[in-house]
Amino acid sequence: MQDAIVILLLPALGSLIAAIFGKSIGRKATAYVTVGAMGAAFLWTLSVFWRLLQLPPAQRSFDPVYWQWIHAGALKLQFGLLIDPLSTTFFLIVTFVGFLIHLYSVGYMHDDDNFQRFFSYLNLFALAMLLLVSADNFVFLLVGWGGVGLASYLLIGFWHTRPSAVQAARKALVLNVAGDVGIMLAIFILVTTLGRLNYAGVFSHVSSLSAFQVELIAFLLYLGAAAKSAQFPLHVWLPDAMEGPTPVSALIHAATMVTAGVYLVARAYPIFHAAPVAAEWIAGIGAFTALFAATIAITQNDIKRVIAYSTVSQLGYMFLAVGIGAYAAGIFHLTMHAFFKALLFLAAGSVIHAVSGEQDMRKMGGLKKLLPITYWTMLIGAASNAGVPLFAGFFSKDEILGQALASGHFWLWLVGVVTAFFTALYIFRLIFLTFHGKYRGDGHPHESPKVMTIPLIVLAVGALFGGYLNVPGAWSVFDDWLAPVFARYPGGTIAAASAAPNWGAMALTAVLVLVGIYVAWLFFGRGEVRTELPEGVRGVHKVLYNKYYIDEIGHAALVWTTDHLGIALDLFDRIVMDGIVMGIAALVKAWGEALAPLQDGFLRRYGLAVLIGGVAIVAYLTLVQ
Amino acid sequence: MLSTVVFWIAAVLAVAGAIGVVTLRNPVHTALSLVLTMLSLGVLFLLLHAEFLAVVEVLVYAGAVMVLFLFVVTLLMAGVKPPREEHHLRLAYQTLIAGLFGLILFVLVLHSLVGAGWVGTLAGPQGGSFGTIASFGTALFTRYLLPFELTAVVLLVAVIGVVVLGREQE
Amino acid sequence: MVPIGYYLVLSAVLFVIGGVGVLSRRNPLQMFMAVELMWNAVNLSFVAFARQYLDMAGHIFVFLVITVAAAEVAIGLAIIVMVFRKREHVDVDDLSLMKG
Amino acid sequence: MLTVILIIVKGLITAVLLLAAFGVMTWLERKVLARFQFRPGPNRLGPAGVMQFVADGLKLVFKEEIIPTAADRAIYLLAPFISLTAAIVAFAVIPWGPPLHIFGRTVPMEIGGPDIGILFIFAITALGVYGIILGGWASSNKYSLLGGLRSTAQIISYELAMGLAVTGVLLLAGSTDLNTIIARQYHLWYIVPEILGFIIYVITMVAETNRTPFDLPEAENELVAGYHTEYTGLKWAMYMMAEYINMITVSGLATTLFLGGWHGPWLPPELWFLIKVAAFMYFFIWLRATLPRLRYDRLMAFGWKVLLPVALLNTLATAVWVAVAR
Repeated sequence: MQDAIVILLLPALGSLIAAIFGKSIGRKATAYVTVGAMGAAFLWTLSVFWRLLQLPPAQRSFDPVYWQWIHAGALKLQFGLLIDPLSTTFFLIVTFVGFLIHLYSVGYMHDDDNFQRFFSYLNLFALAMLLLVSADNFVFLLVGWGGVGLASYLLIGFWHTRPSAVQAARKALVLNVAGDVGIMLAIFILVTTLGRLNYAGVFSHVSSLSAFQVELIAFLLYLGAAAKSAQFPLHVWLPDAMEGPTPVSALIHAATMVTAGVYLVARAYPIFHAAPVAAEWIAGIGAFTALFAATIAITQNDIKRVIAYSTVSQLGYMFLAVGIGAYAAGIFHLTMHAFFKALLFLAAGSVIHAVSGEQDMRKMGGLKKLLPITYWTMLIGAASNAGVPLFAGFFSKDEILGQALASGHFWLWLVGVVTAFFTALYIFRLIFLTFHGKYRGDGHPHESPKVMTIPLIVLAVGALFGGYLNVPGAWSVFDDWLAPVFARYPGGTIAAASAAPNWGAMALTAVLVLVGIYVAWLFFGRGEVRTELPEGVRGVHKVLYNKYYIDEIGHAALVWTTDHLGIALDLFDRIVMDGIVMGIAALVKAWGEALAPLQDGFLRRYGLAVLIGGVAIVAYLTLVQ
Repeated sequence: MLSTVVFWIAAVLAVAGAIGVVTLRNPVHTALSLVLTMLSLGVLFLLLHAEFLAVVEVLVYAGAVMVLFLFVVTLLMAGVKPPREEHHLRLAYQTLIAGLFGLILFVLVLHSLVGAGWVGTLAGPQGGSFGTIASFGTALFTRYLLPFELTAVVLLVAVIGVVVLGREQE
Repeated sequence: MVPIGYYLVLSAVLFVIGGVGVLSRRNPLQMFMAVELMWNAVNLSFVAFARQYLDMAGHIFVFLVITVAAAEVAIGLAIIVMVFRKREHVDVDDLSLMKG
Repeated sequence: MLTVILIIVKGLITAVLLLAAFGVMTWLERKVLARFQFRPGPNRLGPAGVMQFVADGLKLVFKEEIIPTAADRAIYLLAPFISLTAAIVAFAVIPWGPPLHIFGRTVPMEIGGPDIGILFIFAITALGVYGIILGGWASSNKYSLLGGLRSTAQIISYELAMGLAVTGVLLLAGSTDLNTIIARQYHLWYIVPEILGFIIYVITMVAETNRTPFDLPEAENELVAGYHTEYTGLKWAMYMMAEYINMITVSGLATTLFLGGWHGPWLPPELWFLIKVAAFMYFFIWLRATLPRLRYDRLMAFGWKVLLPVALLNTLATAVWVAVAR
């Protein structure tokens, strides 16, 4: 498994080539190099995957070390990759979905002036994500973590001449870095307490930490995870990230970036298992985020924003899963989500592409006939997202809900079920508004080129059939594949999807989903945009449309607090701090003035000082010693 | 016998030259007395079987470095004014203190030399190739090749530095 | 034969004289020459030790010292020439930019 | 003790011979120069005026000794001595014949003759510069000073190229001992493999002795007589002696390094040495009669930008050749 590094080197090389030689080798060659790098990385991942499958489950873990990086006293730090089912799953997702998105981007970004720069960033993004999920220690996890943040910053602000894009990029970076600080602090604590940072060392010594330390580390790690994975209230950057080109949104939402938080919690499960408070907190916030974002999504008119809030909502499900210890279910949902969310985004991109950049759903409609491939694939994605029975999302979501119920988290389960209803409502609202009824825009929509539609079809296949890896009551291929990862340390035992499904709860969810679709059909099925809202709903709508005023509340709270804190601190600074500083300065100055005559500028006097010092040293050496 | 005589002559000349360096007023005279010291040292090097170094001392130090000094001195001293007198008074005690500490230093070194039994030690018989150009070259180009190469870099830097410093400011 | 210690004592004498010279001269050129005298004194002790231990390392060291001294003189003289171009006096005590 | 006496005796003999050679050279130069210019030259005293140099010497001895008032007396008097001494001492290590066998002892023809012979010559000639720069400075005359500085710069500059030109020979011979170098040339003179080094050496040797076309320090139309403008009588004669003895020394060195030293068929080795050196001396005079003087900046540029790089290349090429041949 020593060769797994190649999977990282390929996009690294692609990114460098695109960045350095992109302009000289031209668009076509750049596209071949970068897309080819991702494709090759995917093939290599397949080979790694295949070789892992050949081994008995218990041996499917490798930790090749490439070089010793820091060796300072007790602290030894090395660069190594952890190749096991979990990281391989992420490799597969990142390289496969990433490859499709790269391919799609060739068509989508075809006319952009900075084509080469874009692909350089894309490969960089993939590299950072791959490093994040494969590092065998927390430091290189952080390197990948920061790299993902950097790449997302570059990509969200790709159209850097648009002020809104720059704003969004900055927002994403600031929130991401706030999360990075959390991980950094967690690393500091790990270094001071355990003196080691590689996963194997940390996870096998969790028991030597005090309960408080573990909770603290877990919360700090979760801070990073929540920032990266857009958990309430740090979710605000994700919808704004729509400012980047659509393939970027797909990449951020589906394959990379936002899933990093889920990965971290799953990877560090021994820590979270030992920190029950943090774990409950994660699950609670996850459930809340799921419902919260789903309700916002119902009112949004921007097609990409709806999907963006959908992502936030789905991430809520995943955190709910990993919070209650259903790691495999969380990762399973993450994988399925990667398929249908990439599909939804790329399809949305295809729609936007078709209506020449329009993103407002009120100005779409009736595109079913004009964009048949996009319509059908997006419909599959929507059904999968909504959790329509027998689609991928159904299996994965129900596994989470089932395990929530089974583990006694009734309220979390209830929130999840209610969210499922809203999910169906908003996603089919999107479908009906976009594709049904009459075309309300004034352009000439056309189907996208093959390079864009083929990824859609491939992803649709995944969104349609991916769920059959885990069929409740029958088999659980996916969970079994991950099982060895969570068997290595205490606390990771997972209930397989095939074990004792709760058919009643499942049926309830399915019915709610279908009701949600029906409601969506009632309100939006005719493809008409309602401008007049019923009296009672209007206020709620306004709150929802404005995303619960989170941005405004955050802004106001932060600004007011900052202002008044500033005034208080200013006074404190002027009186206390300045007093101390000035006092020290005055002291130094007085001291300096007292000694200044020594520095009289006479070179010879300095030389004399040297001579006297030298004589003193010689005297010490000859007489004392 | 002969070597003892030569040593004493060279040593006295070297010290005389050194005193000249410290006391003579005219920089040209200072330079010449330094040359005298160097030539005496060259002779002492010969006594110590460092023939190559003796030649290098004369060739590089006396022949090149000191000529450079003379060059600058004769070129520059024509147009400059003598030191200001008011400074002379301000640092008059400097020489005294320096001399005192120099004396202390010398006594300390002498003390340690005597203590270590150096003063009476006669050098052992000269072994084989010691001091010949061949052995010098062998040592320089094998074991001490890296320092030698580094001095080449130092010289290069010095050349560049001098060119930069010596350029006429516009 | 003269004992090696005599060379070392001579070296010390020259070194001290050179050191005092550096501190008592006011013409930068003469200070510089006194520094050269100190170099030479050290060289002598190196050669004397090399003779005592029959080790060529001492000779190599002197050779490197001479080389570096040559480089140092070139740079130093260039600096002095620069200074002289700007000032009419030749007194290091006038060069008081290092004043604290 | 016998060694010391032998050295002193040989030194005296060498010095006397060199001074005599100087006398003959002055006469010869005037005579040959005159023939180049289609005039008889000195022809009053002795056959073909050969006693002219004796008369000149007498004249110089009886000239009034003038010391400029502003001169630095001690250094003014010391400078010509330095020049002359350096010139004579430098010649000391050149072997002008195979070792003699007298009274059962082997007596080398050169004085001293340590294995650093050639470096010794360079060291001593480097000291000869002092005579020039000090003489120029001590005269308190700006023409003298400029002449002295020019000469110093010129000699130091060309010394580098000269040293590098000689390095090729040292590499081929694998020794710094002049006797060994001569012995190695028994079959093949080094002028053949080292022709480039020889050419460079000849050019630099003219420059080192301040002879035409490189006699800028004494460029009378701009610097009067250069560094010895203020010198008269015997002191001036010393400078002249130093110049001619230096010519003999560099010629002798050229003979030793490139022309096989005293090797030669039929004639006695000492005579061969004399013939070869005489050829170089004639060459010096020939140059003086033929070539105009260079401009000073061109002289320096030629030394640094042409001779030095070429000499470096020659050394490099020889080093590679030696390394490969072994």
